[in-house]
Amino acid sequence: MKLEGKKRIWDDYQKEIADNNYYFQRSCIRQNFFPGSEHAFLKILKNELGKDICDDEHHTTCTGIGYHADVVLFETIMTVVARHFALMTEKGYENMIISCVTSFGIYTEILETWKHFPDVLKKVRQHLKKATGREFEIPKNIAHASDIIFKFREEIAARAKYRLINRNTGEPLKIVEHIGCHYSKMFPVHGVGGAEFPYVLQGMVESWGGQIIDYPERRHCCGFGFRQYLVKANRGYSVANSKKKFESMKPYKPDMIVCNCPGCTMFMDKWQYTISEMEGKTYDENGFGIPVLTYEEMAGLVLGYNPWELGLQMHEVQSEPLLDKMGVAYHPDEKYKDAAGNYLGEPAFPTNLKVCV
Amino acid sequence: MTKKVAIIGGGIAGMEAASVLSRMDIEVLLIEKRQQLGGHVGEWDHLFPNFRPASEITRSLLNALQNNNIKICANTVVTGIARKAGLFEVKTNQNQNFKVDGILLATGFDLFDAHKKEEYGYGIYENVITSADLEKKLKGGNVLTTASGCVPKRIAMIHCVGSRDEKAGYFHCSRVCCITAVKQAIEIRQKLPNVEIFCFYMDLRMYGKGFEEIYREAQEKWGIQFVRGRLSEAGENIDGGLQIKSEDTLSGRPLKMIVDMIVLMVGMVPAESTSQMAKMLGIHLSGDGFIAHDDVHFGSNITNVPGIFTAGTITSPMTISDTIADARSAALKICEYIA
Amino acid sequence: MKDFGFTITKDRQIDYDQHDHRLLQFVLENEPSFQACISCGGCTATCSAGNLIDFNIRKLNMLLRRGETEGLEKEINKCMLCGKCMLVCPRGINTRNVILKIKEAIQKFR
Amino acid sequence: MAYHHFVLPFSIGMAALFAILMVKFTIWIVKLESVDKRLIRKNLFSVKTLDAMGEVFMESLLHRKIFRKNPMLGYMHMSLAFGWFLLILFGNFQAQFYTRTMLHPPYFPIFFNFFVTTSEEYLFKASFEFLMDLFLLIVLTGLFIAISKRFYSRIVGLKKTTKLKFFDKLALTSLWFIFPLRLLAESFTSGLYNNGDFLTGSLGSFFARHLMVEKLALPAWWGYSLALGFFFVALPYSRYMHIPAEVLLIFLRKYGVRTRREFTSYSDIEVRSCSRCGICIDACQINNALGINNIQSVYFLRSIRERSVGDEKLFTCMLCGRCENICPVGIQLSDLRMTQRNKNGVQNTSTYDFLVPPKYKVADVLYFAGCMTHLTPAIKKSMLKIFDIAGVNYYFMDSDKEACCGRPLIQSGHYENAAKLMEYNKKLIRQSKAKVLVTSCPICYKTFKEDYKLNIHVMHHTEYILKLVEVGILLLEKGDSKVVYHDPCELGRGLGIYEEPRILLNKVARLLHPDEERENAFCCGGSLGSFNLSTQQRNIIRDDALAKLMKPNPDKLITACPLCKKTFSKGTKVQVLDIAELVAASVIVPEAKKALDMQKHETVLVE
Amino acid sequence: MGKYFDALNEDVRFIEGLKSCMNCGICTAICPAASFYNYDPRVVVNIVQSRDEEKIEELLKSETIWYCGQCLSCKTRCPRGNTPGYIIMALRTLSQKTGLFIYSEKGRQQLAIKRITGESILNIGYCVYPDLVKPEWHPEQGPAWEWVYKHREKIMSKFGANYKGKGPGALRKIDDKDLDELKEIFKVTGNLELFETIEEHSYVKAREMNLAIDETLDNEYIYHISNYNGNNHSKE
Repeated sequence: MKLEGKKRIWDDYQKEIADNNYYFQRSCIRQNFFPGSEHAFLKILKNELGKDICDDEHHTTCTGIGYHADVVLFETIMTVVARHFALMTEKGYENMIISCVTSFGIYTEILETWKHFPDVLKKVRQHLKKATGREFEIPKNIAHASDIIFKFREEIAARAKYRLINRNTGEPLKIVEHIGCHYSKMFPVHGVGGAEFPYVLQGMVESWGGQIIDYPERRHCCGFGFRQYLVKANRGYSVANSKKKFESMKPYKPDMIVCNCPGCTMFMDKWQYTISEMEGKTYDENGFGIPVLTYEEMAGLVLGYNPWELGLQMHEVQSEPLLDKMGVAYHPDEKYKDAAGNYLGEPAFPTNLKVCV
Repeated sequence: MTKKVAIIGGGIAGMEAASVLSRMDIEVLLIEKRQQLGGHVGEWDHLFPNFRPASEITRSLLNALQNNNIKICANTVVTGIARKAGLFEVKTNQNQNFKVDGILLATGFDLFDAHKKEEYGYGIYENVITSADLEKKLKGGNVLTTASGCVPKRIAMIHCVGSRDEKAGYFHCSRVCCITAVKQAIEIRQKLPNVEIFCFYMDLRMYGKGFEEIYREAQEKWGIQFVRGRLSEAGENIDGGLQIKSEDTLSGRPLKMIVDMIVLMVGMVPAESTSQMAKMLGIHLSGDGFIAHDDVHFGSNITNVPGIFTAGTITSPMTISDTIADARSAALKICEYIA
Repeated sequence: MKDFGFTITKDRQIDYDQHDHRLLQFVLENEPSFQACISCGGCTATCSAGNLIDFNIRKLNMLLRRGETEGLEKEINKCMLCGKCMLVCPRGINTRNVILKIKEAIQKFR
Repeated sequence: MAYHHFVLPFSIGMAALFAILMVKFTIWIVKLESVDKRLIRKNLFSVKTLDAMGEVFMESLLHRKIFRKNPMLGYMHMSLAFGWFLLILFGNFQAQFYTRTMLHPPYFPIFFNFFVTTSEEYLFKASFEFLMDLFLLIVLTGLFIAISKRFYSRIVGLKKTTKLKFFDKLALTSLWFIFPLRLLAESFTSGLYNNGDFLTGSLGSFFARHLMVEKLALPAWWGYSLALGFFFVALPYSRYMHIPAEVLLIFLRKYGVRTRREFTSYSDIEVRSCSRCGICIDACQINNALGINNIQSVYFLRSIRERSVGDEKLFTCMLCGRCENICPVGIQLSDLRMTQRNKNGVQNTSTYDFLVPPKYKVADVLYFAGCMTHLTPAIKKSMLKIFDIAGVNYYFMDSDKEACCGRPLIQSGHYENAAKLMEYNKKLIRQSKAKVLVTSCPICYKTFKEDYKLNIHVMHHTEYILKLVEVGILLLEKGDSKVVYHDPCELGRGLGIYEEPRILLNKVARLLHPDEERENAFCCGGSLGSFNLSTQQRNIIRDDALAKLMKPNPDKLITACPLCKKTFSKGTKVQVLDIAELVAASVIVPEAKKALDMQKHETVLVE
Repeated sequence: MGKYFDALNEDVRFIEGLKSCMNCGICTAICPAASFYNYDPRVVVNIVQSRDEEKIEELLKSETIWYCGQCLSCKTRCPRGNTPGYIIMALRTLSQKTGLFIYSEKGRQQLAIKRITGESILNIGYCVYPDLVKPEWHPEQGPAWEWVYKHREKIMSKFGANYKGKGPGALRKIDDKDLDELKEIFKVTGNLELFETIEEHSYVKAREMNLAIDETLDNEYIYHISNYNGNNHSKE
């Protein structure tokens, strides 16, 4: 592997990312499974970096999952997205940050479509006007939330309490990155580093001391497949795709997987549990599974945020081995307490996947 | 008075045109930007379809240049061309200033830059090389090895790299890559009889004399395997092997295999200098970025600017034999023009 | 095992490295003309069995080349050995012997 | 009683031979299929036995067939076999006349000249002595040719001679010694007692003058006896076993026993009956055109005996039947090969369950074009034109979706698979209620006729067209083109259809004759019988056959098989047509005739 | 031109997705669905570019179009600038609009998706919401999720979420006014009509299959389409 080769590609895919004043678009899946991540993101932007970011209560889902599961029409999702642009316009913002990779893909796709098919844009404006009376401006800049963390990765590194380094060996942690398909596969120019060697997560990992692993199935989809997961009968497809990735990354003995897409994070995590139940297989050496983190969780850990407030206990693959490697201080007994400090009891133990007791 | 022609580009097209024109008693200025004449062929080891050493071609072309009518200007780059009183005034970086009756553009092609096909990992994965790299290795006479110094067990030859590819920016077919792949595959098998070779192709364009025959020989005698499917991506595994994915379109199933080495059959693309030259001279380019023919059937050496002619791969990818024929026809067209 | 209501789907990608190529080797050794196949599909187009049922001998031969021999026996048994394919093959492949050898190889390496 | 120790080797050998033959014959007959045994029982006491005896005489002794093919070779075989036979026969007569009784030890006639040294008279003494010397001379001349052949086979016009094994060598050497030793023994004795005739007598007196014949005589008789003894013991284990085996074969064949699909006891007798004469090698185009000379029937049969049948011997053969046609022993070589293909063959597990119950149409005549004919649409079209002009009520049973007739599978040894296809076609044929089945492909024709056991009339289109012409339904116009007719293997040698095409062709064109035709016709090289031949090899065979066919310089090459047509047309610029095409192009359609014929059809076409 | 091809051409995604295919197979090579389903995006593109109405109708009725996982990896690679994934989306939309989706096992699943995701969007403004991820429907979510689900009222605020609360924040309750706007968009853009179409054809199919159906998620038909797997979709 020659790094110069990759750098040459990264140079070709420099993406313009706004500096400040963002309108924030939340993600259904991220809120649902990783609410701590969006919280950490806002905290980092506001508290660590002092940015102006609008967390608007009036936006809804972008309907992306429904769209990609084919029950929402293109016209409909375009109008929903247009409504979000209108909300942003009304709040006086021009830069949009999108938490979800599915949404990000849809936003870029829609903007591209409007560029090539002005009639479609005209019709969307009419639809929005008719349905809500709103009007909108096309944002000056849209970015995925991971783009923002990437942009400010050095600032975060400067404030880091921990680094992505194995405390015991002094070696960088071996980290597998997984980029959501819709981040840059559709429009390589809109993703940091392009589609083949995306740099968005690798940049963070490198800045924070870790080492990225490039394994053969790195580009393969996690297997979500929208309808392939939503309908129970189809889930075999979904898990099989993740399994393909695990098999391919296993020889490299990764310390963790980091994703920029909430869906991928969830699937890569849950499918490890499912596979361990179905086939008794785990993909690390000790039977704990490979922890799968969102980039916000990774950033949060680096900045020394409380792992239990980041929500790491919501994951199926437990992250204590990772925390130990990084040397992160944590209180095991706080793990299963609620916000008020009441102990809620522990989850059931998986059959094969080990968890820290 | 003897007529004078400037030939820009000292590859095989320029050389052949120069020798033909000189024999017709026309004075020729052969301008080459590099020290050596011979162009890309000078860097090649053996040629299809008969495995003839490339040096034979350049040598015999060079021998034909031993003529008083030919002046060779090596290390020379044309910096300006102006038209004055029916003549062309050619200025070079050597501060020369020539007056000529006609100009023959023979600046050839560039090889496609394989880095642009990011998914194949050229420049990233150590065992991904181009057909030109392979040719250099063959010319060097060393045993073909992987980056770690082992004899490869399985090699994939990837056709259409940079050709017929909107994403790479080139729609055209480079014509010579299919047959080059077959030639190189046979050469590898001759040197390494135990290596398995797979050619990943979309169409095998074996249109030339003897091409189909060596394709068949590659199958029957050398056991080279052909997979109809464009390579989608390559990824390096932990041992430095390359996992490649394509569809085996003839069985309608995706296919994955580990190979020790990938050879990218890089195509011919318009030379960078072509568009600059075209701009300077007001010559039209066709959509593919090569110089446009005046007429696709009759005007293959004629540009839209009177007095400026083309020979060889400046107008489209060509084989050596086609290039030489094209150069001869260009010489004839120039003669007709200046007579 | 816990019932999830689904199972992990099997990969249908041809994993060339996982396959057993003895069948192909046997056929190539015993009928070398098979090497010259260009998968033009002439055989399938003229095939008497293919005229009656979904039977793509070209594809089967291709799968054999890739070491995909699962289900090959059932498929190859559709052949009636009538020999039309041999007459149309532009590469002069001894197609009937290829079939015989495939059948033999299946028996041998079963 | 006359006795001397030297008779022991002969007597023991003789006894051993009879014992071994008894055992072998018994095993063969016991192992025969019960159907075959029934045939024997049924025909044993019939004229067929006499017939068989006649044939044994003609073939085993006189070697008529070899004579026809090659007089020199014929003479060689005849002189040895028939000459020896006469020696034995007349030797016995001589002994009987001398002893005046039937009871004498079996060695007595053989060594007659040793025992009978007096000039005692008996009936026809002089004649016997003359004849015995004459027969010995005949045998010796044959032996001379045989020995010469061994060293230089071209003398007898053979290009190849078969290779020998140990017992063969033993038997052969003994055989070579028998008659020279007899000559010496008799001559020496004659030298002593003057009891020989023109040959042994003259030689005897010559020897007596120059040699110590009294010391040489006894060793010579010992040698003669030993040679005989060795020969008899070696015989059952050598190629000479073909002599007794062939006799048995002739009887069984006369009784109607035939080679089956499976290798039976009869097949084994056939295999043992091969005299390794090597004539099959000369007939074989794979030898003649390609120079491949290790797969021919004689080697193939040997490989069966040695249980070493390999793919090459088995699957290269085109099953053209040229060797079978010429085999002096009359072995069913093609069928025998198929039995082995079956033995060595692959699984018979095809179900062909995609052959759904066929659509059918009730018609008088069924037309089955066959797979190959679908690749030569001109033949198909011509046949349909002929049917239409003749106003036949026919059903084109494989016009769209066709099942193969099954013969290619039979040829590859997949009998059970073939049976499934045949069952399908049979059902279709039965349901149509047709009375005639016409096929365009001789390959199909053969199998429909021989394997389907149909109770309707199966005809090749050649026969059918001729019939239409003969009854006047089809009127033909004679053209002036010069044509050569190529006999397709399966139609000619396969089913003996030689006359019909020639009669037809004489009606529409000028028929020229190549050197080899009818049963000697060449295979086109396209045969489905071979599985191993490469396209290049087939092309060589084709070109070789074409060169010979084209000698009379015809305008058109006519055949009656789509495969031959397809094969030949790729190799020549001369137009290659199926007979149906030529006929269809030569039909006259007088308008008035049409109506008139309508009634005729009912009676004639439907047979 | 035929009705299906014309209808497809009204979909901007189809226009964007189909340029001209040379059957190179680069899409199938990396297609996750081709890896696990009897699916070949190259063939799908080849069929639609043939403009063969009969074959397109067959596609619309087939299982094939429902296999794609919409990762759009195909878009990255295609050397002719096609996007099989977009073509699939257009085909799926058309299959639902024409009611042909009920002919296939996988197509019939659209009712379940409409009932779960589609209605969730309209009713609460989220595609996914913790209350909907019931452990009994989602055993693969594992014990940790079961724990979160059980304690969701108490635990979410620990992660900074505003579960079912007013104002901004994760998992907040979306204001009725905003939901009304969303519904209106669905109405104006024809999505409600699509929902009705899906419902109508599904009722017909349910009756044909003799399965009970009502407007809830708890009926024979929904259970069947969500769980039934004919096991003829991938390599056996």
